[in-house]
Amino acid sequence: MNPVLAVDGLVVHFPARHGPPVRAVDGVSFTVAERETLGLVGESGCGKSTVSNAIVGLVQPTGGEVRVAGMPVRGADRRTLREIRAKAQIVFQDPATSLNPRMTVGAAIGEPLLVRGLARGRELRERVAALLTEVGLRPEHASRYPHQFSGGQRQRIVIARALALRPALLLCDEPVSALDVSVRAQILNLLVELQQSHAMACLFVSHDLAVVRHVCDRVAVMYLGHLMELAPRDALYTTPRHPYTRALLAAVPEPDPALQRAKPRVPLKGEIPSPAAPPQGCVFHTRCPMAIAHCREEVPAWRHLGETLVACHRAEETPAP
Amino acid sequence: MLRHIAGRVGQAIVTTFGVLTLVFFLMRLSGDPTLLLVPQGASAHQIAILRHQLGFDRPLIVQYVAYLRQLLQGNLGMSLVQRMPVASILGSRIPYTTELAAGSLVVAVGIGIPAGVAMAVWRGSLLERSLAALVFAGQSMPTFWSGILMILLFGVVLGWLPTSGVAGLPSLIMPSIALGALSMASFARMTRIAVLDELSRDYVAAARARGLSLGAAVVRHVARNAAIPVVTVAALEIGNLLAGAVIVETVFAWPGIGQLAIQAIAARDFLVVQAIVLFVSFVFIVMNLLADVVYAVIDPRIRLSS
Amino acid sequence: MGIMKTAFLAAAITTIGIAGLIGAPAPALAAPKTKLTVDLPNDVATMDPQLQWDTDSYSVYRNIFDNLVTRNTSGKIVGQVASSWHYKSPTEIVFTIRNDIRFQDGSKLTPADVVYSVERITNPAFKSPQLSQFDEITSAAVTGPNEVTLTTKSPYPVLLAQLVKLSIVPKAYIEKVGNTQFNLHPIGSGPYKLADWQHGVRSVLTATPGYWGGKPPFEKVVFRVVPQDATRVADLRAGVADIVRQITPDDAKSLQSDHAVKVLAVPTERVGYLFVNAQWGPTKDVRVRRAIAMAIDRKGLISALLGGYAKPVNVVLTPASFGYPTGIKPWPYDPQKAAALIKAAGAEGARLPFLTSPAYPQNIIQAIQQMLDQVGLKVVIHQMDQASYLRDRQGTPQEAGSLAFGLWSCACQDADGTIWPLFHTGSIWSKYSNLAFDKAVDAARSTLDAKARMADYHTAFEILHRDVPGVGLYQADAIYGARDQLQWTPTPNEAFFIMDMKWK
Amino acid sequence: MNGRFTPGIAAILGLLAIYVFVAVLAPWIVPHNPLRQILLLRLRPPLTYSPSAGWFLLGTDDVGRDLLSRVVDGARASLMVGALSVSVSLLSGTVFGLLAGWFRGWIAIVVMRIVDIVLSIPAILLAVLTVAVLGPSFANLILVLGLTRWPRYTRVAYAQTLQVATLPYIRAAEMAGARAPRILLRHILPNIAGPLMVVATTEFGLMILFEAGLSFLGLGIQPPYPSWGSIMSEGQNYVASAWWMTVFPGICLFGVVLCVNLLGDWLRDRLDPRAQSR
Amino acid sequence: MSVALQVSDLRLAIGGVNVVDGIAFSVAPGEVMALVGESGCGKSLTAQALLRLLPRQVRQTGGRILLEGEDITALPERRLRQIRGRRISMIFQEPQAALDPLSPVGAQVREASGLASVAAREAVRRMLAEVGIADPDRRIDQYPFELSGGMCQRVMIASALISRPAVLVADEPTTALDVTIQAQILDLLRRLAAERGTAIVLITHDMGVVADIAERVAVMYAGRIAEIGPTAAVFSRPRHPYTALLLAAIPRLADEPKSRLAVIEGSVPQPSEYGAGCRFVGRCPFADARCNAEPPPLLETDDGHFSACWHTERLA
Repeated sequence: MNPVLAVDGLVVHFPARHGPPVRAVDGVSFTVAERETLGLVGESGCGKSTVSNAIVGLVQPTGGEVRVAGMPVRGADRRTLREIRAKAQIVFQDPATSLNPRMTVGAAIGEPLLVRGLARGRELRERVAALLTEVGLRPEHASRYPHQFSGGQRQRIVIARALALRPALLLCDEPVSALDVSVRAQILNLLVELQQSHAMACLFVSHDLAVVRHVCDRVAVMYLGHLMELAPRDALYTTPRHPYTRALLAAVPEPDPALQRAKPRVPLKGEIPSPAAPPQGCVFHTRCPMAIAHCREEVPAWRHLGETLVACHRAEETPAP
Repeated sequence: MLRHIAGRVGQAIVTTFGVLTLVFFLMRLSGDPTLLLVPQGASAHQIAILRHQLGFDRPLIVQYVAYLRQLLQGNLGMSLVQRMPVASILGSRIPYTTELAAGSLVVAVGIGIPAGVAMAVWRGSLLERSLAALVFAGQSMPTFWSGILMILLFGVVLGWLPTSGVAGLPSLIMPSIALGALSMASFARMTRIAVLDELSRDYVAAARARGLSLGAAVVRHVARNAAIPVVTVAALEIGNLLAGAVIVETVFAWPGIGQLAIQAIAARDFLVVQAIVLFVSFVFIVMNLLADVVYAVIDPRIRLSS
Repeated sequence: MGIMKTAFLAAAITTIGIAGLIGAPAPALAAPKTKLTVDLPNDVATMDPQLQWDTDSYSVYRNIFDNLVTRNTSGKIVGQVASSWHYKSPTEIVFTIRNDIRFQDGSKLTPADVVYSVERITNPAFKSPQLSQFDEITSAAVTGPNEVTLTTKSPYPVLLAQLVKLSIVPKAYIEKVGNTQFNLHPIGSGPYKLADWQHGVRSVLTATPGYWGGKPPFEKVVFRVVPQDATRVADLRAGVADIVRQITPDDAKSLQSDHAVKVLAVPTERVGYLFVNAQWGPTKDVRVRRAIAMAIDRKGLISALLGGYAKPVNVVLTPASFGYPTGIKPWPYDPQKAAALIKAAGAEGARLPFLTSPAYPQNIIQAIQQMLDQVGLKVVIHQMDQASYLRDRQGTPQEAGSLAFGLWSCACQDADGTIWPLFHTGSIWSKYSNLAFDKAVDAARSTLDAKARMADYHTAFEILHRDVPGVGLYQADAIYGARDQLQWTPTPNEAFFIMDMKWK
Repeated sequence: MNGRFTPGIAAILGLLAIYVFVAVLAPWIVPHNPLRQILLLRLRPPLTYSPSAGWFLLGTDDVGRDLLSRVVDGARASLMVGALSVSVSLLSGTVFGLLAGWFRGWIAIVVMRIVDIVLSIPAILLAVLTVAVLGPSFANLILVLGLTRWPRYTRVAYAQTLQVATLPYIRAAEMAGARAPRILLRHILPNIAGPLMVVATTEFGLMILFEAGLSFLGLGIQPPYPSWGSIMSEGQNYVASAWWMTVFPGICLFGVVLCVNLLGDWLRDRLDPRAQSR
Repeated sequence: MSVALQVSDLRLAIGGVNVVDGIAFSVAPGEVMALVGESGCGKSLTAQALLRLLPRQVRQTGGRILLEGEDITALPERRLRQIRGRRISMIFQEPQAALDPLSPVGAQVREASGLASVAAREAVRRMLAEVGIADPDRRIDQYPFELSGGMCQRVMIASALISRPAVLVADEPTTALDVTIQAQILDLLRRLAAERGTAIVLITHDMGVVADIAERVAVMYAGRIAEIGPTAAVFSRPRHPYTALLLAAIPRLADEPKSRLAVIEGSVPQPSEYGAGCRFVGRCPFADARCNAEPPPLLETDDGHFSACWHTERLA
C-alpha cells in the first residue's frame, strides 16, 4: 500500500547570518499510511515544526525526499505544489494568528475553494456553511470576523478551512498548545472524529506526550533535528527504548499528585545544544544519563528493535518497565 | 562587527553612486547655466560659443563619464559661477552647517527626548497633553514664518539676539530653535513610543518587583533599551535637518550648505550641487555607521556576537 | 520617582541655561565710524572683475578696482584710469593713462596693464561671461608712453559706455599667481583691498592707504550676504547693518516711520517691461498686442504697488539711457478700447501663458494678470525658477509664452544695449521681426554721430510703438535702506562706490 | 492620547471635518472673489469696511484681495496638496514595500537601495530639482511631493510586510492556493494598512508645510491661486507691517497640522495593543 | 501555624467590573500554594496585586493583603519599594523577557540585593551557585541572550530570592520552558522553598505542575475561587464541577487512546458577560435557577477543603 506521506532522509538547513547553518532537520525518515495518525514529539527547537512545513513546501528541503500522495515536494514547480497543498493541509498552533483579522470567517474558509475555482457564489456559501456546521459552529458565523470568536472557536474555523479541500493528509502543528485546558479537550475530540470520518492520514506535531498518546497510532520522538525513536503508541509509552524518550516521559507532570509524586525523579541535566553546532556522535549524548565514549564518536544507526525503530547504541539495555 | 561595517560601506558606495547619478541627470535635464552666465544682450552665437567652451554641448553620457572620471581622481572640479574649486566653496560652508546642525540637534534632542520620556511615563496626564501640544507646535509652523517672527521679536523689538548672520553663540540660537523645532517632534514622538514599548515589557515589571521605583527602572533599564530606536531616528533626522536648513539658512542668512545648495541649483552650478549631494549622502552614511557603532556600544547582543 | 525628577530638572536647567547665556548686548554704536556694514542679497560670485558683473559682485569688487572710465554722480562718462581720450578714426580710440596709479601690491599701473585687461577679457579661452560686451574690440595696443589705442571692428558708439565696466587688472600679478588665485586674492588699484572673503558669509574690505583718488571714508567695509528681504530690513532696524541693498517699496514705506534709518532711492536705467510674443499664439495679432498695451494702468501699478519708487516710461527704455525718445506718447490706458480690440481680433478668452520667476515682483505680475483678464483675456502665470525661466524665455517663440515680465539693464545706459537684444531679428530675446526696425538699430550701432543715432532710435521706437512686441512699464528705482547718519547719493547705474559715502 | 475614543479625539475629528467642509464649500462661502484685486485697498487691516466693496473681515493682502476669501479658498489647495501627494506617495511607496517585503531577494535589494538613494537627498533639494525639470503645475507639484516622500512608506510597508508574511495566516493562504497578488492585496495589505495610515497622517501635515516651503522658494502653487503656504510666503515680507497676512493662514495651517499629528498619535496608540496597558 | 501571606476578600476592577472578586487564601512559610485556572480567570492580576504592581487601568476595590501580618494594601509607594524584592518577590513566565537584555545578569541579581558592590558580587555569585548555575563566576558577567531560557529562569529565581523574602510569587514560571527544563525548575523551586522557608504562590494553568509541586491549590474561575484545598484532596475528590470537569478533560497517560475526552461546553465568559450568580453557570451541568441568581459562598466541605458551589453534594 502506498503511504499518503513518505519522508525519506529529509534534511532542512537554514543559512545563518554568521557562522554555520542551523541544522533544523538532519536526516528524518518516516511514513504515514492512510487513516493513520503519526505523532511527532519533541522539545522546542527539535525541528518538528520544520518537518511539517517542509512536507507542504512552506520551507524548502535541503536534502532527502518528501512525497505526498506520491508527488515529490522537493523541486516541485508552482503547479505541483498547489496540487500537493490540495492533498495536504495544515492546522497551525496559534488560532489567534492563523486567521487573517481583516477577513470574514466565511471568506477564510472559502478561500481554498474560491482561489482554486472549485466553488463560487451560492455554492461556495453553502459549502462554507456545511464546513462550519461540521466543526461545530453555525452557518451564520460566516459573516463575522475572527476577533469575535474565542480561541477554541477560532481553532475550529482553522480546522474547517483545512478541511475545505478534503485533504488526504492533515498536518496538525501543535493544534491545542495555545488553548485553555477546558477547550483543548473539545478540539482534540473534534480532530479525532474528523480524522476518522474523513478517513484522513494525520501527522500530529506536539510537545505534549499525553495529548500525542491520546490521538496517535504511532509516535516518533525527535531531538535536535534527528529522530530518536519511532514506535507504535503502546510500545513507545510502555517500553520506551531510547533514554531520551524515557526522560521525556518522566518529565511530563501527571495531573495526579499521587502518581506524580511517586514517579522516580531523573531529570535530565543541562540544556539543549544549539542546532547550529550539534554535538558529534549521538546528538543526545551531552545530556544522556547512559552516554558512553562510543556515543560521542559514532552516530547511532536507525534500527529495528522489535516493533520499534530506534537510534541508540544502548537501546537493548532498556530497564524493564 | 567589522564585516558588518564593511557591508554597510559597500551599500553606502552603491547608494552614493546612485545619488550622484540621479542628481547628475536631473540637473542636466533642468538646463545648463550658460544663459545665466552671459550678459543680458548676448547673441545666440555668443551663447553657443560659451556653451561649447563650458562643454555643455557634449552628449550627456560623455559629460557623465568625464565627471565620474574626474571624481574618481578625487577632484570635485571648479565652480562655473564662482570660478573656484568646489572643494574650497564647500569647505568654507561645512563648518557653519555643522554648527547649525549641532545647535538644532541640541534643541531637538534636549527638548524632544525629555519630553518624549515624560509623555510616556506620565501617559494620559495633563502634562502629556501639554507637552504634546508644545512639541507639535514646533512642527506645525512654516520655518520662514517662525523664523521671521523670532527675528522681529528677539532681534528687532527686544534686541537680545543678532538678527542674522554668524557671530558666535548668540547668532546660533534662533536658527537652531527654528530648525530644531522640526526634529524635536520626531524625537519626542519616537522617544515616547520607544519608552512606552519598553515600559510594557516584563523586565520593567521585574525590576519594579525587585523594589526599583518606576523612575529608577526608567533610568537604569528602559533608557538604554529605548535608546536603540531613538538612535535610528537621530541618524535619519540629520537628513531632515539638512533639508529644513535650506529655508532656515535663507531666513537667518546663515551661510550653510542648504543656502548654498539652493543658490547653486538656481545658478545651475552643477558641480557645486553634486558636491553638496555627495557630502550629504556621506554625512548620512557616516551617521548610520555611527548609529551602528552606538548600537554595538549599547547592545551586548551586537557587540558580543560575531 | 526621585531619579526621574532629578533628570528632568537637569534637562530643564540646561535648556534654560542656554537661553540665559544669550544675554549678549546689542551691538553698540562706536563714536568715530570706522567700519561700515553692508547687507547684500547675494554673495559675490567672483572677485575677479572680469568674470562676473551681477550687481552684488559689482558692488564689492568695484571698490577694489579702478576702471578705465567711469560715470560721475550725474551719469556722465568721465575718466578714471584714463585721464582723457580721443577718436583717431571712427574705429580707433586713444586713451591717455594716468601715471600716478599704483596697485595694492605697490607696483605701478602701466598702459601694459590696460592692454592686458582688454586682451584678457576678450580672449575666448578665458570664457568671460562679459565677452559679448567687449567683442567689438579687435585690438588693444600701447601706442605711446602713457597711451593705449583700442580698435573696433566698425564704428562702435557704445564702446565708452561698455568700457565703464572694464576694470583694470594687474598683468604681472595675474601672470604670476594664475586666474584662480587672482580670483581668491585679487589685487586692484581701487580705494579698498580685500582683507577677508568667507564665501557666502561676508567679504571684508580695508582702505588702501595712499589711494590716488583720496582717503577712503571708512577703514573697514563688511559686506554680508542676507538673501531674505525681511531679514535685511530687520538687520537695518536692529543696527546690525548700516546700509542694505535692494529693499521692497513696501518696506521702504514702512521704514519711513523709523527715524534711525532712511531710504535712499534713485531712478536707474533698469526698465520694467512686459514682453509680448509677436511670433506665437494669440499675441501674433497686433490688435491683441495693442490691446494689452492699452489695458495696463501703469500709473496705478506705480502708485499702488511700487509706492512711487518708479516712474512711468513711454517706451522700453528709461530716460537714464541714451536714445530715450521724447516725442513718442505711450498707448493710453483705455480698458474699454482694449476690450473692443480684443473682441475685434476674436481673442476673447484666449489663454496667454505669462512666464515669470521668483526673481520678479509677484504683486506686479498678478496685478497685470488681472488687468489683462479684465479686458477679456485669460492670462495663466507660469512661475518657474530663474534658470528654467531664461531657458524658455530665450527659447523658440513657442516656448517663450505669450507674456513675460522683465527688468532690463545693460549697465551701459544706451538704447543699443536694450532694444537691440530685445527686439532685433534673430536675438535670443526677440520674438519679433521687423526689417525696418532692424535697419534703424543697426544704423544707430555703427555711427558715432549722436544726432544721427538719436534719429535712428526715434524711428526704431516708433516702429516698436506700432508693433508692440513689448510694453515699457516703468523706470525702476534702486532702493537702499541706510542708517540715518550715512550720507550717500546712489547712482542710476547702481554703482556702489564707498568713496562717495560719508558718515555724519 | 491613549487609544480610546475620547472627547479630545472627537474634537480633533470635528475640527478636521470643519476644515474639509470649508475647503469643499469654499467657492460658495467666500465673501469675495479670492482672486479679485483692488489695488487701492491693499494691505488693509482686519475689519476694514469699504463703501464700494464691503467688509474685509481679515483685511486684505498686498494686491488688495480679501484675505478671508483667500484663506478659505487656500484651504482647498492646501488640503488637496496634502491629500493628493500623500495618496501618490502612499500608493507608490506601499506597492514597492509590499513587493520588496514579499519577494525579498534582489527585488528587495534594488528597492531598498533606491529608497536609500532618495532618502539621502534632502527632500527639498530633490523637489526643487524635479520642479525645474518638470516645470510648474499643480499636477507636477503633487508628483514632486509624491516622488520625494514615497520611501518613507516603503520602509514601513517593507518592514511590516516582512513581519506579516511570517504569520500563520499567510502560510494558510499559501496552503489554500492563493497566488502572490491575492496574498498581497487581500491578506497583507489590509493588515499593514494601520501603520501606513499613521505615517500618512504625519506626512499629510508635513506635505502642507512642504508646499509652504516650496512657495517660499517660489515653486509652490502657481499664482494667483492661493494656498496657505503661498499666502504666507507672499506675506513674509509684511510680517511686521501687515501681520494679518501671515497670522491667519498660519493659524489655519498650524491647526490642521496639529490635528493630523494628534490624530496620527492616537491612531498609533490604538493600533499598538502594547501601548495601551500599564 | 504562622502565615507568610494572607489575602482576604481581594477585589480588583477594570472599568467597573470586578475581574477578581473576593479572592482569599493564605500561604505558610515553606509552603507552595498554587493558583490554577484558565486564561482570563484573574490569577495573574492577583499575582500582580500581591506586589501592588497592578496595571494602570486596574483598581483594587476591596480586600486586604497581609504580608507577615502587615497590611500592605494601604502602604505608600515609597514603603512598598522597600518591601518588593526584600519581603515579597516575583518571577515571570518568560524569563528572557523578564531580564533587561542590555545589562549583565549579575547586575540584575544584585539590584535586588540592596548590597554595596564588593560584598554584593560575592553574594550574587553564591546565590547563582545556589540556584544551580554552573560556573557562576563566568555567568555573572554574561548577558541574558548568552543564557538559555532555563538558565535565565534560574537567574530570575536568584534575583527573587537573594534578599530572602518571605513570599515568592511565581507567575507561570515554567510555561515557556521545555518539559525537561520544567522538571529542573520545579525541583529547584521545591528545594528552595523547603530550605529557605519561602512561601511560594505559584500561578499556573497546568494541573500537572500543580500536582507535582503544590501543597495546596486554589482553582480559580472567572475571577473567583471555585475550590481551594490540599492538592491531593482537590485532585482526588474535587468538590466543584469545574474542577471535576477540568481534570476529566485532560488526556492522561493512562487513558484509553482516542476515547472521547470529557469536555466543558462553551468557553470562558468575558467580564462583560458576568451575571449575578455563579460565573460557571453557563457551562455547568448542574446549573439551576439559584446558580443563576446567587453567587455560591466558599464553604468547607472537608478538612481545609472549600468549594463554592450550590451543588457540592452532587459531586460527593
